[in-house]
Amino acid sequence: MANATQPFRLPQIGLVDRNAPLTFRFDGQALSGFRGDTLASALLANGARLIGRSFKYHRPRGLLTAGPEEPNGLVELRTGARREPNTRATVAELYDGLEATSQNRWPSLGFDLLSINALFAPALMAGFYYKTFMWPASFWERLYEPAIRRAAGLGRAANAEDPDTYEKAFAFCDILVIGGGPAGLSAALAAGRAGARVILCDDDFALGGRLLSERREIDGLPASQWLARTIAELESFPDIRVMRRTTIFGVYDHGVYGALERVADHVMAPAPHQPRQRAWRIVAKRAILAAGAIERPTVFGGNDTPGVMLAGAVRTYVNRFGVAPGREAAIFTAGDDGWNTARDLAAAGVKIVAVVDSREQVDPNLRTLCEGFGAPLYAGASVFGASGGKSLRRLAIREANGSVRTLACDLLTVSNGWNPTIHLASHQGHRPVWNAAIHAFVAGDLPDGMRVAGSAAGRFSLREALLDGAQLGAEAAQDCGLATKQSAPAPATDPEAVAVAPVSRVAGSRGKAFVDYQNDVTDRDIELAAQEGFRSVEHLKRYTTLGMATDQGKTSNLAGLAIMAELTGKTIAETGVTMFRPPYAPVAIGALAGHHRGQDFRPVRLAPTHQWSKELGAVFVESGLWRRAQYYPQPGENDWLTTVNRETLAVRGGVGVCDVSTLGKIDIQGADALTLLERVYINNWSNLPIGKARYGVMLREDGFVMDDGTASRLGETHFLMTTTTANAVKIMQHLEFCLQVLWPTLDVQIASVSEQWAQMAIAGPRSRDLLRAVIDEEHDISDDAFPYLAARMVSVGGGVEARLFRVSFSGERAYELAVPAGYGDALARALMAAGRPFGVTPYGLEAMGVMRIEKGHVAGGELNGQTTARDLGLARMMSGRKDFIGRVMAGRPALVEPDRPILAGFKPVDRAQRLRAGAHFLGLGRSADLDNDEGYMTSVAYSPNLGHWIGLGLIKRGAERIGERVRAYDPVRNGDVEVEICNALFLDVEGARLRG
Amino acid sequence: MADPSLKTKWSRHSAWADILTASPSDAARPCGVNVVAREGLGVAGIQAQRGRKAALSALVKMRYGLELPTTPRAVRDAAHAFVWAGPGQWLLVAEQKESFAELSELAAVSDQSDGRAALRLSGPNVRDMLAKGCMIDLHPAAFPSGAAAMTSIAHIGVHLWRVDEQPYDRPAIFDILVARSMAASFWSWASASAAEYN
Amino acid sequence: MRYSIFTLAAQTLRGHRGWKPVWRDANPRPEYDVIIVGGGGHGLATAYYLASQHGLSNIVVLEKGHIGSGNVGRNTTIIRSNYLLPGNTPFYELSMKLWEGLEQDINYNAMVSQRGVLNLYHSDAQRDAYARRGNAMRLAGADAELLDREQVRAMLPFLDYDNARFPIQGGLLQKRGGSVRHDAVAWGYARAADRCGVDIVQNCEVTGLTIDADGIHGVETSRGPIRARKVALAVAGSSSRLAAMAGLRLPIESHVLQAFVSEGLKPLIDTVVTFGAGHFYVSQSDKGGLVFGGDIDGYNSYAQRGNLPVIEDVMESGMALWPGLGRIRVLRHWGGIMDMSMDGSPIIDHTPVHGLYLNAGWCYGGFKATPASGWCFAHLIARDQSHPVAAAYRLDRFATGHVIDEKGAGAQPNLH
Amino acid sequence: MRLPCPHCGTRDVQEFTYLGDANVKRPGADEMSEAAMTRYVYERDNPAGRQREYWHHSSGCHAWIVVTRDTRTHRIESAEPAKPLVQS
Ligand SMILES: Cc1cc2nc3c(=O)[nH]c(=O)nc-3n(C[C@H](O)[C@H](O)[C@H](O)COP(=O)(O)OP(=O)(O)OC[C@H]3O[C@@H](n4cnc5c(N)ncnc54)[C@H](O)[C@@H]3O)c2cc1C
Ligand SMILES: NC(=O)c1ccc[n+]([C@@H]2O[C@H](COP(=O)([O-])OP(=O)(O)OC[C@H]3O[C@@H](n4cnc5c(N)ncnc54)[C@H](O)[C@@H]3O)[C@@H](O)[C@H]2O)c1
Ligand SMILES: Cc1cc2nc3c(=O)[nH]c(=O)nc-3n(C[C@H](O)[C@H](O)[C@H](O)COP(=O)(O)O)c2cc1C
Ligand SMILES: [Zn+2]
Repeated sequence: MANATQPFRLPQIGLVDRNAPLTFRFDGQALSGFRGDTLASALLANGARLIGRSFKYHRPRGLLTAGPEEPNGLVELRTGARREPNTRATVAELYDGLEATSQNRWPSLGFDLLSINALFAPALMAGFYYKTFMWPASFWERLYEPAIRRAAGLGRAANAEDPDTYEKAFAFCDILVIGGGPAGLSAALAAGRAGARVILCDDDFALGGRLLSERREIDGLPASQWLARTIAELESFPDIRVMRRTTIFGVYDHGVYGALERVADHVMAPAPHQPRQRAWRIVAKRAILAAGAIERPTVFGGNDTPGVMLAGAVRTYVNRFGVAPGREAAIFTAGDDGWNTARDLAAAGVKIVAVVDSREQVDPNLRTLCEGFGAPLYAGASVFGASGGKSLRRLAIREANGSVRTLACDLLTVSNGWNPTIHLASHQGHRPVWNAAIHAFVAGDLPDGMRVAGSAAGRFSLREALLDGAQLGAEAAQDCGLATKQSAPAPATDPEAVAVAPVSRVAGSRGKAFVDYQNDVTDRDIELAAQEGFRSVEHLKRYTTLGMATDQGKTSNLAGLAIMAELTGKTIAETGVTMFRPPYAPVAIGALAGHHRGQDFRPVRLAPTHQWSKELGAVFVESGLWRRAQYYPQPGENDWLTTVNRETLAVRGGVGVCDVSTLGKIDIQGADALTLLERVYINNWSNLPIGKARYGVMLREDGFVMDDGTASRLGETHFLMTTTTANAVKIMQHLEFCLQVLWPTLDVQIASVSEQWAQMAIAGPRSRDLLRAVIDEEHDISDDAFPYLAARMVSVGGGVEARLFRVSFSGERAYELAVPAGYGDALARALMAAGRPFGVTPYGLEAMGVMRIEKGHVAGGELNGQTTARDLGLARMMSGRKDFIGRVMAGRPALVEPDRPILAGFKPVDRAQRLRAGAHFLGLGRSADLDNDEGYMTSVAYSPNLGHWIGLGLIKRGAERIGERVRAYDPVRNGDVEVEICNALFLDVEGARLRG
Repeated sequence: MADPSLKTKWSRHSAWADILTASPSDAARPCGVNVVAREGLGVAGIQAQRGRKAALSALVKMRYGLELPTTPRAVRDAAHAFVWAGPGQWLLVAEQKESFAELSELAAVSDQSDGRAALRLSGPNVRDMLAKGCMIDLHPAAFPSGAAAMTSIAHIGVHLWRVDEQPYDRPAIFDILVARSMAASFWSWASASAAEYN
Repeated sequence: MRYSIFTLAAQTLRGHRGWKPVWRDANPRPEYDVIIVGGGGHGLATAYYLASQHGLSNIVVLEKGHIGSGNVGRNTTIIRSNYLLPGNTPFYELSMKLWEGLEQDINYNAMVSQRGVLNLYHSDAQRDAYARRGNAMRLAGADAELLDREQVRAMLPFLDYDNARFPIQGGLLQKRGGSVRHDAVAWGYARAADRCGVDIVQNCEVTGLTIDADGIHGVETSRGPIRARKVALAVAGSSSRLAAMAGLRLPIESHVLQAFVSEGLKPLIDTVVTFGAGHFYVSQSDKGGLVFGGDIDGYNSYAQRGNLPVIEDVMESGMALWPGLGRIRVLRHWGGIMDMSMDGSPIIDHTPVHGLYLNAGWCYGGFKATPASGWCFAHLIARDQSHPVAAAYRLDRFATGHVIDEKGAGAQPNLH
Repeated sequence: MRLPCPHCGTRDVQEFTYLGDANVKRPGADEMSEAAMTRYVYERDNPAGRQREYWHHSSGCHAWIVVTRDTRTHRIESAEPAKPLVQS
């Protein structure tokens, strides 16, 4: 039967494409397979049986299953930056050039030094680490823990930037069908025929589910024909989307399903523009869970020896992939299904050496079948030991009468019944219920909109799968308001027997008997857990790590809790099952991030003058989502301070321009607009004339400062509010709350116009001269016509509408000029051109910050959500004549305590010393401890005008302590500077510059 | 009414300048997704004053011949579209910039012409492409011609509506507005999402 | 039986037949001196310290499920004392000191691992805010170091420094911070309390509080009434429900926080790192899984599970910080119900009901507080007086304005 | 989660911003006191079960809505505009 290069490939059988040979490497060795293989099937075809090493004892392991439930067959797939650790060989589709490496072994798979752990196994029982390694205390981090960490883990992550891209996508449907086996296909068909919008997802690259693995007939024809016909019909409906290689990984509230589509995992590298994977959020009115069933192993000594495999998986390898997992097979079964494996193996030419059926009573037909194999039947017997190290050689069998015999073979197929795949039904916290008839948990209460069909419902026959699918598909369509036609008669299937009398563990086993293969949890560990009081299933899980490995116990959980039930004398129903959580199968982090990484992590907001700033060589800084010009270095300036000093001096000495478009701007209109302002700001607005702006402060309802900014009265009932850049969105939402919820009867309309207007600050003694040159002549901007805090419509550039505000953050004569954003660039350029004679200088956020600190204006450092208006020296603004948000709570005792830190200015006593924001204030000569902490520095700047560093800060009773000296203590930067408390206004105390 | 600022010599910077530099498509092949930047539109936010919704509707009907939608829809003719923008709120999208002063009697009007960047998206794969970021169902049964929605795509707020009158199974055409400051990021998402179809 | 390498060796030779239950699965008696409601970390630690520090032993811990089934068993295990405000810093520093001697004290290896906690900053403003915090920590006797970008790069070269939307500028490092094996904290305290005679009763839900004009007299449970003149609530996410049984409304909302673990991997990252420009933090467990999380889902919830948008937000943040995560797979995600207080800080106080004590409001940061919380709560219960380091955690602080609002987010429990 | 916006239709929760309990009412001018404000600003029923709560459709129509939801199952009973239907 041999194929020269694939000695275990069976001729003729299976669905692999023999015309498409592929080559691949495992641990450096070149091997070959066919299109349609998984890595697992190709490895088996080549005779590879030892695939990996276990987590704790580094035991040699081979393949147990042929699906996503695989606990053993994990490899590192691909190389370099594309290396993916812990990839299940059983679901990795083979492609030409595939490279895989075994993991968790050193130096090699065949010879692993850490397998020495197995010698210590008697000590390394569940939870041993809680009982030791406590002495000496410091050795934990230095010695014990690093050793444990190195030994633990499984594969090695690439830890290099992932070269592939990912996408997210959203899909909507009436009915989501999860699983493309016979149940799912017939559900989709029934729903599709009723005209429903259907999405059918299957994890596998081929549709058909178990039908691909079985030799079955439907309507008297090979099932493959039914399959082909059904798929063709499904794909002919425009509103049915069939998604192969797509796993539903989670069920979320209100019909939202997470799905992972593996777009390019079956090729060497994705095509250009192709994502590697796509994470879908599928919204479905109804879902049909047709996810099939997972076969369960039996716990017996040496059951982890490579060559011991689940019976259904063996049929998959034989019938679907055309691979014989061994040459001499023994069958160990607790039910009828194991016999199917015997029959299919025999048909494929594999020698059956024995059938061990744990049931005393075996159907006479099966006995006859056994005779046909020429193999002995041991009924009422069990396998209690398997051995052979890296590959199965020998079995120990205990017969019904107690006598023991050994048997040589290289494959043992284990059949112990199936567990419905109900993980998704439990993702919303619904507990599965025990069904004694099938000795398995089935779904109990279901997520809204979900129904379960076929094997997933514990209805294991093909007939039931087809019936359930057709019925639930039609019902779901009806639930969506679609009429279903008289359904076609259910297809007839060949007879099948599914009786089973499961055996959780074989008593008196020889050698370690594994429950959880990957995490090396044995039946002894479960006994220890029970003995030490970890009897609840969740304690059992956490203490032994049962079910916590990459397979999440898909094959092992039931055996574990069955053993616990036996030990505690409870039923399995009483013992219960641990919580299933998403994802159903592990999902790559990159897929769930999609497009949003690197520069695309979050959108960037660019100011209307961005291009202009860029041309001027601006250094940009992130400020919220905005990218703002921080400063504009000129040739020869090689540190930021030089540049910022120049910009600051240029403004104070002449004129500078700065983009302030990022401020929030809210248009407020309506008969009650003024009332709104009165209620949200602490200060008075009623006397604000048209054409004027005013500074305002808002509190949160808890009495702390929320935001500040100016508002201008553009008309009787028309205002324009500005907010800080950081709070623009929040304030808009706040005002909407006020208008819709708190005071719904106010006649006020608000709209964000932040994006509409580009706004430039023009500051400095020459600012009016510069403005004169860009503002259209007809507008009078003389100080009489346009005094401090004037706000008016003007035009620029010969007819471009504009808004001019005489407001100042810098303390200089200053204006802000707004134009429609499309003209922002033109405005900036016009200002530069017109300002050449005045030496106009573009300045950025840093210089702006310097100037506002020189003037003691508060900003982000002070408006940190922990300060009151009083703390910031703004108490006088609080109107006593009206109610406003935050008024009452701002009067709470703690908010008016005299000892609260209050805003003050700070200068280094030694003027050469640098200040730093974040330093804490301590009394001179006081020790550095919390009791002496008096406040902290909120913002600092180097003032080129004063020639030294200055700071703003909050210090206990600040306003009363002008002239006092304290320490500005900054141990995290080794700073300890003596500073003098001063007025928080460093420049132009009278405000002469402001008014011209 | 003509845009009063048209007499200026200042040049108006398109929101898509430096962003929509070249067509992402390979001219030789038919495109799955076609993108056209919509320039020079007049866009205004309109909110009825308290108690004036009916009067506003009447005025719009008289002045523009269009019915103000009260559900998420866009009502359009060749020159104007009124797109629902929340309860009592609309966007007026004019093919050319013009004055909206007339509506100010009954509504708060805010010019948004420069604050929004507009694209028209079409092509056989336009829905596939939008599905990579759009969290609403754009299937013709759920989002028929004239449907409008405010939603977000790739963390960016968008206003979109269907402008075609195509039969059920034909590819649709969508108009989409995004905040001007985020146009570049939107394009980064859109071009990446369309790449496989072009 | 003491745990040590010697008993382990001896038991290995005896086939482990001699190990005793780690704690007794007690049945409730009709009356105790103190009833502690909640078998999470805080309740069990409180019981242990009441017994070991205050000489009380007629104590019961009532747990509605099995001990550790609440947040102590589902958190991301980070411990640190990097707090900003004077009401908090000394308390968390006490906790850190108690962690440092915990294993020897309770004779149980909870794997307290001081592998360092690094909070990254991405702007000057954030740097200064961290400096303020680091300095506050130093004033409180905690360790703190402010690192610049190159120092961070030397520690964690694989983060994204070159193409990041929000470039890393540096970080605040607390080397004594780290992680602790979550379940072991519950089990270790349970064992230690049990050895002092405390009854630990599982599957016993408190369904009512027996209160009259003189105060509390006991509790109603799913296993019958139990009397005591002191009842202490330590039920984390269920605080409002228990308080409601006493007619109290708390400044608390219950929200879900999700957590994630990846498949097991060989060692990748040694410290705990938090991303300051998005919602993401990560460390690696001893088993090799990356344990990570982000923000709360953001709405009241009593379901121990979350939803996709926040999951995606966490993954986006993770990828933005550490692009090498792309092919690493999430193995499992779950949620816990947190008692989010209105200022983000806890409450350890009397209630207006005589004899009823409250320990609540831990938000997503109460695991690290476990030892100090138990220590201070025991002090309060035993002496009827607040422990000095927990004196600020008063229930009336919202009325008086003495809020402890580390983030300056205001009265919005879902912003802390 | 998906929330049924009464204006826009059912949308992903990601489009909304949560505020919290909609049963708390800002005290009117006559009942305004620190104690009343403390109850309004800080104290919550925080029920395990049915709760009426404020959400803002911030990526959609910008309406504040009141959603009635079960906090144990997340099941939604109803959603209505927070703004009472005043004269339009
Ligand atoms: C995902 C997640 C990540 C976190 N990460 C961190 C972190 O990294 N660092 C950190 O410091 N903190 C973290 N936390 C917070 C921390 O876990 C909690 O603040 C802390 O565990 C709460 O204290 P506890 O251990 O006593 O609570 P729990 O363990 O929740 O204990 C409360 C117990 O009370 C029981 N109970 C409730 N009602 C009743 C009743 N009626 N009768 C009887 N018993 C009752 C519950 O069943 C529960 O066992 C995180 C939380 C979560 C959910
Ligand atoms: N003889 C027995 O004891 C026995 C036991 C069980 C099943 N069976 C046979 O199995 C078949 C059952 O049919 P069925 O349709 O119920 O199940 P199935 O196993 O044939 O199909 C289930 C499908 O669901 C897919 N799937 C599972 N989880 C998924 C997820 N999360 N996302 C996407 N896809 C997922 C799988 O890839 C598979 O293709 C019948 O042919 C039956 O005879 C027999
Ligand atoms: C720090 C930490 C590490 C974890 N590691 C794993 C793990 O490796 N495998 C696993 O299956 N679950 C792991 N879990 C998750 C638990 O299985 C479980 O989901 C969590 O404790 C919440 O419980 P629940 O899912 O039963 O509600 C871990 C949990 C925590 C808190
Ligand atoms: Zn809406």
